[in-house]
Amino acid sequence: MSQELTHWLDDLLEEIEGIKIRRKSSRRVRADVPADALPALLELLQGRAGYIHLSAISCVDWIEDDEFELVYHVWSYESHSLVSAHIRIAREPGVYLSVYDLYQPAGFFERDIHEMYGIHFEGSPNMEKFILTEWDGPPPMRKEFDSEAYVNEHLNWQEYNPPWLQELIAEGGGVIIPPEEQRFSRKKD
Amino acid sequence: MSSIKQIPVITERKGNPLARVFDEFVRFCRSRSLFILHYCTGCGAIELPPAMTSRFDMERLGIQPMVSPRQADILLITGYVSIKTLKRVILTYEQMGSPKYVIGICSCTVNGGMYWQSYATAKKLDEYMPVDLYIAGCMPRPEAVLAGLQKLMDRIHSGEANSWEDYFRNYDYYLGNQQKLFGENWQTPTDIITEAKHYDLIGEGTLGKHTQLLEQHQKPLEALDMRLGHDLKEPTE
Amino acid sequence: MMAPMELIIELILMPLVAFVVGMMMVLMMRRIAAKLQRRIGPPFFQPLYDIVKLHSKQTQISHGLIHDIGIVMAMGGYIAAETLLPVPGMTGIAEKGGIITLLYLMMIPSLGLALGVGQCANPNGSIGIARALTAMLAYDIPLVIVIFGVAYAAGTTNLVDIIAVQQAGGFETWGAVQMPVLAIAGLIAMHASLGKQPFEIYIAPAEIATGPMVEMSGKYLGGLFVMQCFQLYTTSVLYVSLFLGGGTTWFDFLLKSFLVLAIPVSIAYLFPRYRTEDLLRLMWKWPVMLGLIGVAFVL
Amino acid sequence: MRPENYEAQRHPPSNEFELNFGPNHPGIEGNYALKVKLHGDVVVEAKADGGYLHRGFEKLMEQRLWIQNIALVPRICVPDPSPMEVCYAVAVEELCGLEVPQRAQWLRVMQLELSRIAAHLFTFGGHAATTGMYSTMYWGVADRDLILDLFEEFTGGRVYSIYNIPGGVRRELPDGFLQRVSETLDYIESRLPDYDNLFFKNQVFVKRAKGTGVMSQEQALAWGVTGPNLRATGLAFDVRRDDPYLVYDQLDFEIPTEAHGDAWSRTLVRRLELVESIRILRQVVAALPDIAGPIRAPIPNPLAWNVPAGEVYTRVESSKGELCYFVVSDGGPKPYRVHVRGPSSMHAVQVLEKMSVGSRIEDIAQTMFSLDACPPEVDR
Amino acid sequence: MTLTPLDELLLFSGVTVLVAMLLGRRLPAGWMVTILYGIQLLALMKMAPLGYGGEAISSALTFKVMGQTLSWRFDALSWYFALITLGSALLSSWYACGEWEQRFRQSGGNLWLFHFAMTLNVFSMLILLASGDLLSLFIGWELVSWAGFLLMAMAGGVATKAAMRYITYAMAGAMAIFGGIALVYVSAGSLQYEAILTAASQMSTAHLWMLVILFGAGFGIKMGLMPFHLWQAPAYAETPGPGSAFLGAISSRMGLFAILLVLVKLFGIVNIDSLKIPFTLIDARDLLAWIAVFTIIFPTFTAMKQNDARQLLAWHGIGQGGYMLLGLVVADAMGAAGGLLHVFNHATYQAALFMAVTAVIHRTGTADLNKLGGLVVRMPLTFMVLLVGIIGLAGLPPMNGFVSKWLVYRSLLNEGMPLLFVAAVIGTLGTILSVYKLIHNIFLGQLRVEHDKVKEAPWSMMIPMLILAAIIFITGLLPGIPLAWVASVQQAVGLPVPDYTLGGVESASGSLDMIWVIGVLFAGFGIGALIFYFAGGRSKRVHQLDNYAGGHFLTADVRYQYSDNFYAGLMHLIGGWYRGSFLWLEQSVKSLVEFLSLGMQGLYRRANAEFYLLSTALFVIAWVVI
Repeated sequence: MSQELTHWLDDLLEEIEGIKIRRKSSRRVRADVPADALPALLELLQGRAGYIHLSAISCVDWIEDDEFELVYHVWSYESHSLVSAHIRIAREPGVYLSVYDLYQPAGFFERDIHEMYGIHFEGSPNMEKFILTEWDGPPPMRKEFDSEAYVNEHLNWQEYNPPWLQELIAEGGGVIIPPEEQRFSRKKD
Repeated sequence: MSSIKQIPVITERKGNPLARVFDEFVRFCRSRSLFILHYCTGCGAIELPPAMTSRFDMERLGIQPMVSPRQADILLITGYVSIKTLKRVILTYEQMGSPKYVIGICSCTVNGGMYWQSYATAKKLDEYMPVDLYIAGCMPRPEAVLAGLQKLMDRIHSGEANSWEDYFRNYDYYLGNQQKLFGENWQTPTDIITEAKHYDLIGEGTLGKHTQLLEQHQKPLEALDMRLGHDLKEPTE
Repeated sequence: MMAPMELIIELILMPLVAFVVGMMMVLMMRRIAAKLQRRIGPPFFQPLYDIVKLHSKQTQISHGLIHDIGIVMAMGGYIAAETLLPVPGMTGIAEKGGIITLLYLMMIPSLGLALGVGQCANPNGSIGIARALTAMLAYDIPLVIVIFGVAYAAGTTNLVDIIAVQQAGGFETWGAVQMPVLAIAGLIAMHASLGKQPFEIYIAPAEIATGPMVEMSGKYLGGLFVMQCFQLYTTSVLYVSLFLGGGTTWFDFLLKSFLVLAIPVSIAYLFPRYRTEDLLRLMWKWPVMLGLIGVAFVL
Repeated sequence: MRPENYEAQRHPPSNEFELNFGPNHPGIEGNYALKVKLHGDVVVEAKADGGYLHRGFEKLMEQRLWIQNIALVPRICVPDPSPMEVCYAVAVEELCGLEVPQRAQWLRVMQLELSRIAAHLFTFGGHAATTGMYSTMYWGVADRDLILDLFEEFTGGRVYSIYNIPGGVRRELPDGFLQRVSETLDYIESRLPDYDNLFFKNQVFVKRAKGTGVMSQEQALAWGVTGPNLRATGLAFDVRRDDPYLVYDQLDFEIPTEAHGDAWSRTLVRRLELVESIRILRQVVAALPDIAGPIRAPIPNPLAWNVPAGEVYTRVESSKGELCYFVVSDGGPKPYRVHVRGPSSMHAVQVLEKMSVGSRIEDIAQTMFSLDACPPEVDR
Repeated sequence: MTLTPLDELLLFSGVTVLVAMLLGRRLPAGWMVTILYGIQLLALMKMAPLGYGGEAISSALTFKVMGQTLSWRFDALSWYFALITLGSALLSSWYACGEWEQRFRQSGGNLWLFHFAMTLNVFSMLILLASGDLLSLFIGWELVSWAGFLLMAMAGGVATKAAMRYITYAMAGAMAIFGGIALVYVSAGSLQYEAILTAASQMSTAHLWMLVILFGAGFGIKMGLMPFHLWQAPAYAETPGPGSAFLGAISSRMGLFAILLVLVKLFGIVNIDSLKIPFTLIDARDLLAWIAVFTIIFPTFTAMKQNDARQLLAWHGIGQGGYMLLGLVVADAMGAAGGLLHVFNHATYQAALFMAVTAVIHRTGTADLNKLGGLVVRMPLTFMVLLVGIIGLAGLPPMNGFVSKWLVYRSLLNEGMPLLFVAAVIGTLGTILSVYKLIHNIFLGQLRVEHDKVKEAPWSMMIPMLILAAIIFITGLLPGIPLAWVASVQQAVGLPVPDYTLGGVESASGSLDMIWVIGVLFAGFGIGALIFYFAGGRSKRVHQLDNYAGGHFLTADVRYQYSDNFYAGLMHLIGGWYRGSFLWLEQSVKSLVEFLSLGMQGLYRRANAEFYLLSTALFVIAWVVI
């Protein structure tokens, strides 16, 4: 059944120009679309093919190409298949359209991507910060943000060997485990 | 009955045997009745319900969970503290009533644990507040938690668990670390310096350049005292 | 008229006894909970440890004078109420007040607590107090019906006389035997007045973060713990005095009190809490109906 | 940073007031907050506030080796960590084209279903505690501990088992373990009537839970609700059956549904799923002795393992709903991008906000716990 | 002609009216009037033996109109009510002097009218209380109604509307009374009390029924009894501060006085008891008792819903009237004593409560319970007065309200009336709920930022409030003082007298000794304080924003005060009943009464207050003469 439906899907998708379809498995379809064609694609998928569940919106930062890749994963409860629609947008200024009108879950994902990558979604109901409300650095998930350097600058974590740990080690406890026990825990006899 | 308040936790005077017995009794009671704050700061909190409930039953040691920081004695930092949480943890810690004890559960509180690279979590808990006891592990088993709590009980009984005094005595150090992380105009509603004076716990490290910085920014929240108001200006209407 | 010295000793002893017995009742309650929940439960002196520890806290956070006075009123109201509650060998000033006065004195702690919590300026506390007063409206109506019935049957509001009437003919003249319907209504009302599940609407940690207790620290919370001891004692002893013939000896008095208290406490740990309006509906329906039927038998 | 404002001129003229639910609040699951505006006791506005558990997992995973991340992923959802490992391992295997041995797949199913039982028992306890019935919590958590004991023996870890590696599982079963699994299952099954009497059939609880936090099927679909919460609105959808992974297509189980979409239905669906999980586990216990073979496929040196470039989207049914991993590799030793889509990222934010408005203050906690929202999944 | 003490009293009262009328525009008029009230009170004290069983004192002045002798006299009953009237007038007037007066003038109030209306009210009430026959009673009654109208209407706007409503009701009541008087005249041939007393025992049942209904309705309207209670709360609440304290304390009790005089004293409660309603088990006395009980419950629960402090108190004023009537109707020694004692107690705490609320309005400019909060730190003495007042109002020990309510309960218990008893208790519990809302929303909780600079009420307002608070407490501690007066009132109207002591009542079936109860209560507080202050450490005060909020930081610009829909849980159950039964009742009674009096209302709608005064005088004289 699902085979038939997805072939029908292939026909359907041909209606959109510039789309590239790759069938990865019986239940996974990858579609590469131009950025401006995505809303039309999603509308089509939702309205005519039953892809009513937006599973996730993922963002990938291709810093070398100076592009963001946005991936919309939509699932159909009828044909039991998942279409991942990939688009690429320019890293600067990093603005794209919201699909909240079509899929309400997009509200959360767009908000999340906004604070993690700094992409602004036009028309999204809530672009306030959610997780990083008290963070004033750059969007942390961008590739140029070096987490380790940030930590080295702001926080102390190295060379932590407090007296109580030394005592514990002196007593024979703590982190020192004989090498033969390091790989697997005790065997049952 | 003489006032308990007047008797410090660790007393050097051996004069009045009755007072010594009484003092001992109070310390004993403190060690046998511990209220844990019900605040799941991190993933280690998942091992607290087993420790509380039927299998390990914390209540047989006189330990029970409490809801608000005012009621609690122990602040369990169960794992990593993200910076956003750390602010709340410090607020909560300052709202708790002394003597208060902090237990750092899980490795993350010791040195950041497996999140050592993370931009979002604080690494060394004892830079921001005095910690009485660490229970290392990822995550420590309920038995370990209970063993740690028993160790704390012993320390309370013997009078060693007085790190809360350290927060007042070395406030400048803790505040400095907090300011480094949260920015220069960081403040909480609690006025620690006045409180330190209240307990007579002003130490050499209480005041310093960080507290000076605080005083520049702070709008101290003084308690609304009851007054007849004759020294005030005309009411605004 | 007894000698004044003797009276003063009684007045001091009665709250003291109430406090000690109340602590044991708290212990019993926690032990019953532990048994139902398949665990061991707290040690014997745990209530004492808690109270001493709370009073010995270094920080006592106050939101103002009324916060202090509220706790004093809460404790003091119960201390006063204990002297109106006769125990074997001691009647205190029970004859000077009677049961209506006792009932009203038992509202003083609620009012005190309400004032104290009010000044904390915590919305959780205010909601808790609003709910506690609503609960009082719910359970006091059946309670006064029951008390009306008992007092009318005994022909007096004097608790000493009510107990004497019941003790006159042994087991058969007990209130519970003479007025079984009223006794059942009274038990339900008593359960609700303890504020345990399913009637625990005003503590409700998951909803309003322990409501009235939310800003209580140190001796303030300690005062509430003391108040709880008194509350358990007062409620169960009042029930024993009204329906189970009081006590002739300390042994049977305490036995009855603990047994009576064990009933609601055992039920409590098997139920979640009601919503406020469900509590009201329940209390205004069943115990009130039973109480009125019981009163009709008495009249 | 001065966190908040301590000076103001006037108060707003509105009669509404604000109440903070959490992060330090027993009515909230984990370290999470809900800021509600109330009129009387009715919520007029609810605003979820997350990020208290944010550790930057997705960033951390980009900085670590493929194999190292196995230790990191279970920490994303604390009450139900096993699906996280499996989902990640499956994703890496798909990227590499690794064929996982049959025995390893069956072992993974066992791990997943044990974890599901543990998570559901925990949820019942939490849900009961929000309504004030602590006995269920005490029992549920204690019985969950028996499963944690099994985990400890089985994988070496009580909570975080870190049992999977790409290509298979880490350890063979201990001797007589299946016997002990059966015994534990028997015990839990024998306890179910007690739970029913204490909790699921308790009239006071039923009164509280029925009609609380209602959502219709249309709303659930529009809001992106998944898992037991979706099944409680009457739609029989389960990733295990409809988008099968591992060996779930060889197992016989049913998908329980309920019609009303309220807290009561959601709890009941979990209760019925518990039975189904036990049924699956019995099949696994019966089948495992006959399935011989290795427990993991050979993989290259994990410290110098370049996974082929590509991207993959894997889905697993966790106890809370649909859990997905989007993994992108650029052919290097570390993942280029991992996106974790936890089921709670829907339930705890938008759905909770929408369902809270118009409900009453006593139902907020119950709504959250009946949705079984897991904040660390949201915050990552 | 020699002046009797009664004449002196009435003379002084008349002089007060004149002084207020002539000098009322000057600023010290308030103080002068206050002093004159004091003199009147002294004159009343000259008749103090009345309060302890002395002989009645008549006025030297008598008229003869159409063969009827108009005479005035004072007995224990009149003296008791006059004491309350003058006491509350004195304190209210004192309260009005000073800052309140200045503020009142600045905000455009007519101070002359206020003083004049107050003095006129007092004078007319004294005339009413002194009435020696039914005709003089009626004249007094009309005077009181119109004087009250003047005071209520003076604030203008909403107040005028409320007052119009009041006068509509009052005129309807006056007609009923007039009809009753006519009926009495027909059967007894005279309007003298002695003649009626003898005639009453021979009246037929139908006749008696008629009289009970006419007089009951007429006086009940003034008292705000159940179906006729709707005018009272808005009318009293809108009266300017001290005026509402005075009206709330005593005005509607004139209805009770008349009921006592006519129904209890003249017709006799035994006669009323014999009036059976056919086919039911209740008689007229039960009917009155049930009216009393509904008067307790419905207004009390309406009060709980109010969001304006003055409205809340005014509704309670109606509800508390029910206790008085209930006690009187039970009519055994304890019940009657309780009812009568409650008149005194109610006057004290109601005046104190209105004054405290007025002080809050004076300082903050609002009585809206949703716009206040946390004022205890800024107005602690006012808080204390309000606290004492609400404990009295709720009827909890150690304040005086407890004693009178205890007596009422006790009598219901003795008589075996469980339903009435339970209903009375429901009223008390409702009162506790609603007064906690009052004190919480004004004084407790979060202090609004705009009220940070608020000061305590000025001493000119504070002292009368403190005096009242002291009276509330002392009469709670030593209820024997007012019980002595009450006992002589009971003797005067022919009711049994309880066995009272200084500290309470003695009875074989359970007695009350407030000295012991309060002693023990305060000893308990003392021990509690001892434990609290000495066993625990020193407290540390914290700011309100240093508060538990689930670990959040609180901010000053957000409202955290839970005030609106305070008993939301309760309202989920009974909220629908309000919309259902309460409103239905209100609407139906209102439409009935207002339809009947539509024409009358239309007559007075466009005139001003002075015109009313003039026309009232003319109207009354014309009515009496014709």
